[in-house]
Amino acid sequence: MAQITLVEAINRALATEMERDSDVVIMGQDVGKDGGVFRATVGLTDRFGPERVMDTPLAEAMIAGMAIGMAVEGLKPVAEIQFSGFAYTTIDQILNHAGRMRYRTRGRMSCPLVLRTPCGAGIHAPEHHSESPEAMFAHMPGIRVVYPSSPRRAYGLLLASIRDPDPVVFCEPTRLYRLFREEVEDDATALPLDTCFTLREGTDVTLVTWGGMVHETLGAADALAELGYAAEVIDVATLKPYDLDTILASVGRTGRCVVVSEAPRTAGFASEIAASVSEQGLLSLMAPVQRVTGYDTVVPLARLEKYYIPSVERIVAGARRAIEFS
Amino acid sequence: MAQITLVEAINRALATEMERDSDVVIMGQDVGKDGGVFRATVGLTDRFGPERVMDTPLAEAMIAGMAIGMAVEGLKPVAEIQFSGFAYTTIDQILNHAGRMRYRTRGRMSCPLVLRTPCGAGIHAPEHHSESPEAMFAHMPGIRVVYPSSPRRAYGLLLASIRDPDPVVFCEPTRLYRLFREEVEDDATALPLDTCFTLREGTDVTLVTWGGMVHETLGAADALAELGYAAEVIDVATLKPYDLDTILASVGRTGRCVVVSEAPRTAGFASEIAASVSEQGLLSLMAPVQRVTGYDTVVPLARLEKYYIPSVERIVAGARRAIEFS
Amino acid sequence: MQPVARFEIYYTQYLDESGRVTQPFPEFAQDTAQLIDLYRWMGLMRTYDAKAIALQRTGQLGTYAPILGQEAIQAGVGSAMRSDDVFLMTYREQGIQLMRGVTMKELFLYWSGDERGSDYSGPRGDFPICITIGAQATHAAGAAYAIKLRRQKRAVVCAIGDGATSKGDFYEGMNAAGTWKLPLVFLVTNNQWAISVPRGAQTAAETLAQKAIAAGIPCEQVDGNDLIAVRQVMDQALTKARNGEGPALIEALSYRLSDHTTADDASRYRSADEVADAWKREPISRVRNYLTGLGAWDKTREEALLKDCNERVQTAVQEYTATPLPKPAAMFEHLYETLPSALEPQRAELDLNGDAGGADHAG
Amino acid sequence: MQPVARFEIYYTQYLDESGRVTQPFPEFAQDTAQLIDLYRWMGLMRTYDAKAIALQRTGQLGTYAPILGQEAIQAGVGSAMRSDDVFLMTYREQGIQLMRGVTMKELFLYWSGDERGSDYSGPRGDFPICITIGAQATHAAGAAYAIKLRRQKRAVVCAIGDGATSKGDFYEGMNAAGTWKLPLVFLVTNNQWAISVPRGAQTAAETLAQKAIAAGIPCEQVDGNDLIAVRQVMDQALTKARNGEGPALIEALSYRLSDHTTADDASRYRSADEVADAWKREPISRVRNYLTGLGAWDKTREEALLKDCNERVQTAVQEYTATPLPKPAAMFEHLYETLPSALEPQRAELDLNGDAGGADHAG
Ligand SMILES: Cc1ncc(C[n+]2csc(CCOP(=O)(O)OP(=O)(O)O)c2C)c(N)n1
Ligand SMILES: Cc1ncc(C[n+]2csc(CCOP(=O)(O)OP(=O)(O)O)c2C)c(N)n1
Ligand SMILES: [Mg+2]
Ligand SMILES: [Mg+2]
Repeated sequence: MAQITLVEAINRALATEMERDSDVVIMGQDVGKDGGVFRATVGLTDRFGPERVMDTPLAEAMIAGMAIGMAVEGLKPVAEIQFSGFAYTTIDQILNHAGRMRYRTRGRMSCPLVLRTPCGAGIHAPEHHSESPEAMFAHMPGIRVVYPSSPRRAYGLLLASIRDPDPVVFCEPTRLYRLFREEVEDDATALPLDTCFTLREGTDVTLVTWGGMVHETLGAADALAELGYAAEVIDVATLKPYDLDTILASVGRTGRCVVVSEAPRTAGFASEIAASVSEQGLLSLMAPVQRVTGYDTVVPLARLEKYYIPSVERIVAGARRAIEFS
Repeated sequence: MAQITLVEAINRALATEMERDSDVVIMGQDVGKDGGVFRATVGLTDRFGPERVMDTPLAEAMIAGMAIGMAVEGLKPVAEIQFSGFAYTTIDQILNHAGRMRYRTRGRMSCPLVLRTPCGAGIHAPEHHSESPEAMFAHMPGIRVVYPSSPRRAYGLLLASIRDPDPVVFCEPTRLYRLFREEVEDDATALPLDTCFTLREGTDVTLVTWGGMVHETLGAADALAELGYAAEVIDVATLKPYDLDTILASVGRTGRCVVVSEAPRTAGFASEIAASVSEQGLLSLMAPVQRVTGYDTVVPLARLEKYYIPSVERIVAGARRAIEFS
Repeated sequence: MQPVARFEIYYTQYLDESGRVTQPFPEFAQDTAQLIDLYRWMGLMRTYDAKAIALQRTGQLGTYAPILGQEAIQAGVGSAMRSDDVFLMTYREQGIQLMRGVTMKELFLYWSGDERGSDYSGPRGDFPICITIGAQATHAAGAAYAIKLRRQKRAVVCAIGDGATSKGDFYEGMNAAGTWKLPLVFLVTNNQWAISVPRGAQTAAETLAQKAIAAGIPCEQVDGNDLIAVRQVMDQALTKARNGEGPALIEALSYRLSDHTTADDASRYRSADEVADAWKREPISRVRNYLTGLGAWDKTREEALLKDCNERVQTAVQEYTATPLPKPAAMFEHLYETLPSALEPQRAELDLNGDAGGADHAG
Repeated sequence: MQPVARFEIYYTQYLDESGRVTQPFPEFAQDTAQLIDLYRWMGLMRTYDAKAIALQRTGQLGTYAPILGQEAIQAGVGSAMRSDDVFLMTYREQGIQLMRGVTMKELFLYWSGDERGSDYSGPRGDFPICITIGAQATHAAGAAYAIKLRRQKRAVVCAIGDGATSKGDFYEGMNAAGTWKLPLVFLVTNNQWAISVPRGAQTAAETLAQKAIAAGIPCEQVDGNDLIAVRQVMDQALTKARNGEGPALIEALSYRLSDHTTADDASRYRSADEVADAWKREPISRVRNYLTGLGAWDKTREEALLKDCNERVQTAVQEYTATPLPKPAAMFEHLYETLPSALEPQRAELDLNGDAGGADHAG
């Protein structure tokens, strides 16, 4: 088994599924000869030809809209939006059309597309390259939102997303693309889309997070261990619809919960989880659910972005507020 | 003082501010001769001419983008998006540009625009005419989101929004446009944008809502009164940034809280308020915060929409869950 | 100086407004039986349309968008398309829908606010009505790409209005069609109005056809009130598209003789004179005049046609009104292929509150 | 058949790739001192550009987008604009920015990831760099509308790339410019590449200029490596715009001689031969050849120029590196005119955690 990075795992999943299913078509800006600005699609044009690995004109609404038309006609398009800051122009198509094709035709049509897009800050990129739009997508009916945080989960969840009969927005944590390697068996096995992943068990506090923040949250669990606290770490992985049961079960055991997200706080997905845990877990909660999130401001450019993304220390502080609450 | 409807109040506010400030310019589809599909801009072309009441080509991103350019150049554009289901194509402009002009130029530029758009279901309209996108806008840094629920508040809050030096998304409850009349003094007095409005005082439960749902929520308060429960009703009115203090103070007195919204539940603005109240009000809460919301599905077309929008009965049931919790 | 590029826009017409022949007919139009068949379709469209408005006015239908005046475009396009072609449409294409096999009952259901009206029993591959103006232009490009990838001899027709030509999606879809040489024909129904915005306020372009020059695809204008011209120009474009010769754009000039929808009052923004003038060019009478001139049509046949149309429409109305209302739980059906378990509590909540939700909200 | 509309695209060049005159010069270019001045600007651009890349390579700057090869466009446009005109730009217009009074220190700050680099000390009315491709086309229309409404004699220049011509915003902005006859000139820098996507894969349109036909606005092509042509064509378009004669679009043909940015490796997708060939047409040497031929330039002057440019760039580097880092709290400044009290707890939280946040996240 190969030790590969998250972005390599995505590349493998794409290649494996294209091999298995001739309806799978890749599309996006620079996904062809260039192999994608993050190299996620490298080698695919050579293997599958430019008809199935489409370098598109520079138009995101067109990419999303074409993917819809292709999906309805029976293909399984996997479209890349180069950065999630350029995905806002696809919202109209995803919300008003992709998520409604099946519904509005009473099942006559379906729309099995995947919209892949790199998300999150921390790579010293220009403006609009550090966005975390997952809550906006998770608010939309009829779609799934998936956000892996390790090479293995990226591989398995991307396969599941491509095979899913409904539209999936697949967020990829740019910060983790090459941060670490993991053994990934390229055996075409998908992971389930309806479950959280418990990455670490613990009895004192439940840390809930997803995407890039999983890394800092695991770091925070280490730091808490040094302070004598055992933190349970849950990677939500699929944000819409999400597996609240696993989170509630954990909070049932720990009585404390911290939700970590780098998106702006107001109306972010951390608020969704905090609201649901507070609503349904109130009897087990021994402290208010803490949100440790990005601030309600524009993600700063490179020089200040590190002060924006929740740090290990902020997560630890949030956990201590929960644990030491009385 | 005149008894006028909510949409008439909007019309008055527009006329009054155009009279006072020659930089105010109206723009949108059919806002000119036709007076707007809801008649919000009726009479304004005759009074102020087509240069200041611009009938635009059919292009929402253009409307938002032009409004940005106009605002940066010193005008105060008030743009209408005919229905909020067509406002999704403005998200890119509002989020990536309107909300950032001041920030990214370190105050060299500003972007004082207002984007008005009718929101909510219940008027038996075609697909995409029943959307509640407020949470998506409220997630964006650098903007304000305002959502009045009565003629008087529509008048005062629209004046405040136009005068505000930063971009405002102004949601208008279509269901309430003509539902009732109220005395509104056309005296150019704005209402504050940084405060909730407590519409009704009560000691047993706090009902928090905004926009069209204020109507059903007041109905629920009546129904609760018949059951012997005194409900406090809070109209959030400005959703971003919002006045959590007033809500917390109320919950501090009542110990129970229900948040009512017709948007889909997951990652909606009801989750934001529920999360914050649960987080900061835990010690006063005697029951979990209840969310009574639209379902996580597509708003049905006319024949079923009434089953989608939270009814008085559902709100009462939510309130009873909160009140009778133990 | 020599230009580096040069473009021309042509206009096609065979029958003028009084039904006079302005140039030799194409082959299909020399077959009078075919013309009569299309004339009948136009009659059915107009009868259906009037009934839909009547149903709306009597509270039996929701807001409705009439097709009055656009019957020649719709019969021309409907007859030029094959059943395995793909149609993407606006809310004002009911005539084409009928010809493609959508039933009148389905149309009435749709316009009553019932999703089942988009589960077409006929053209299973046609896209549902696109209400967000222009978005279907990119869907059309995607569908056409799939067809091309699979080497099928099918074409896609994307219908949009004059107002829609201002939307970015329209240009992005055209550009895709050009870039990949897709089997896709854009039909721009220029009915001169986008609600209250006249064609001249929509763009400074002299023609809407020329917008396709931006995408490097062939484009032309046609008299959209001339059934023969529309059918002929569309047929040629579709044949090319099916044969792998790439996309085209056709601007069909017509006039929206009705209000925008039943919720609109066009007298607020356009003069009665203009409308009366437009009636002179309306599409049905010129075919009737032509056929009558040939001796192929007369008053008796006209009356029989009207009677037949009325009966067919009446039957559809009965089928429609006899259809039971959908169940509230339908709003959780077909949302996903299988309802995710995370949504089950919400469906249960709906069941619990189904009746309670039964009251109208706006009073 | 007579066409109902007809269009032609013209191309302008004065100096060919070897510096030979291909047609009589416009007035400004007969003033050699002016040409020398512009030549100096191009030299400064190239020196600055090379230094920016060097700073990035040594970790002193973030990802940077070079302007190499586009100096003639930038000097031509920069000199045709007036200070009270408004400029809307992409990330690849540093030459125009310099000519408009943005300091090199500000440019370095911007490219280091510091918002203060957009607080231009010079052109206070120029829009900040627009990274989302194409969005500035609609901002430009809005700014031009404001100017027109106020009856000012100013014009707006909106610069975009060949890739950007595929975006809906571009067409929507052009359509607005045509509809309201706005004082707005679109400058399309066709440098043949949009990252790895060649011009030919971007659209089937024969020229990018013709895209403006869709909006009914005048359009033309110019040799973008010919300083004189760019300056002349731009000057004419701007004069018209300022005089209320409406918008225009100019496609300037050039070549991106560099990688897309310092994060790109263009050798992955284009051949060395193609780049070598493009170097033959690069814009600076042809002006030098022309001036040298006139006897107005020589090696000594060239060396003096280079020395001067290097010194100016070096001074700016020093100013840049001496600028203290922004404080974390800056992220709550200028978000709103006045920070809403609802956000104060977050600012307090930042203050509390300011240092803790100081560690890099991606390691
Ligand atoms: C994106 C979008 N914006 C606005 C509307 C509201 N609207 C419905 S129809 C219409 C006018 C469309 O005009 P045109 O394209 O000419 O089609 P026609 O109605 O004439 O058939 C408008 C503005 C919409 N449906 N979608
Ligand atoms: C809306 C949007 N999509 C994608 C990108 C990523 N991106 C940055 S530059 C670029 C290519 C732009 O090409 P062109 O317009 O020709 O300008 P050039 O880089 O050649 O100056 C792309 C795709 C972006 N910045 N914005
Ligand atoms: Mg029209
Ligand atoms: Mg380029």
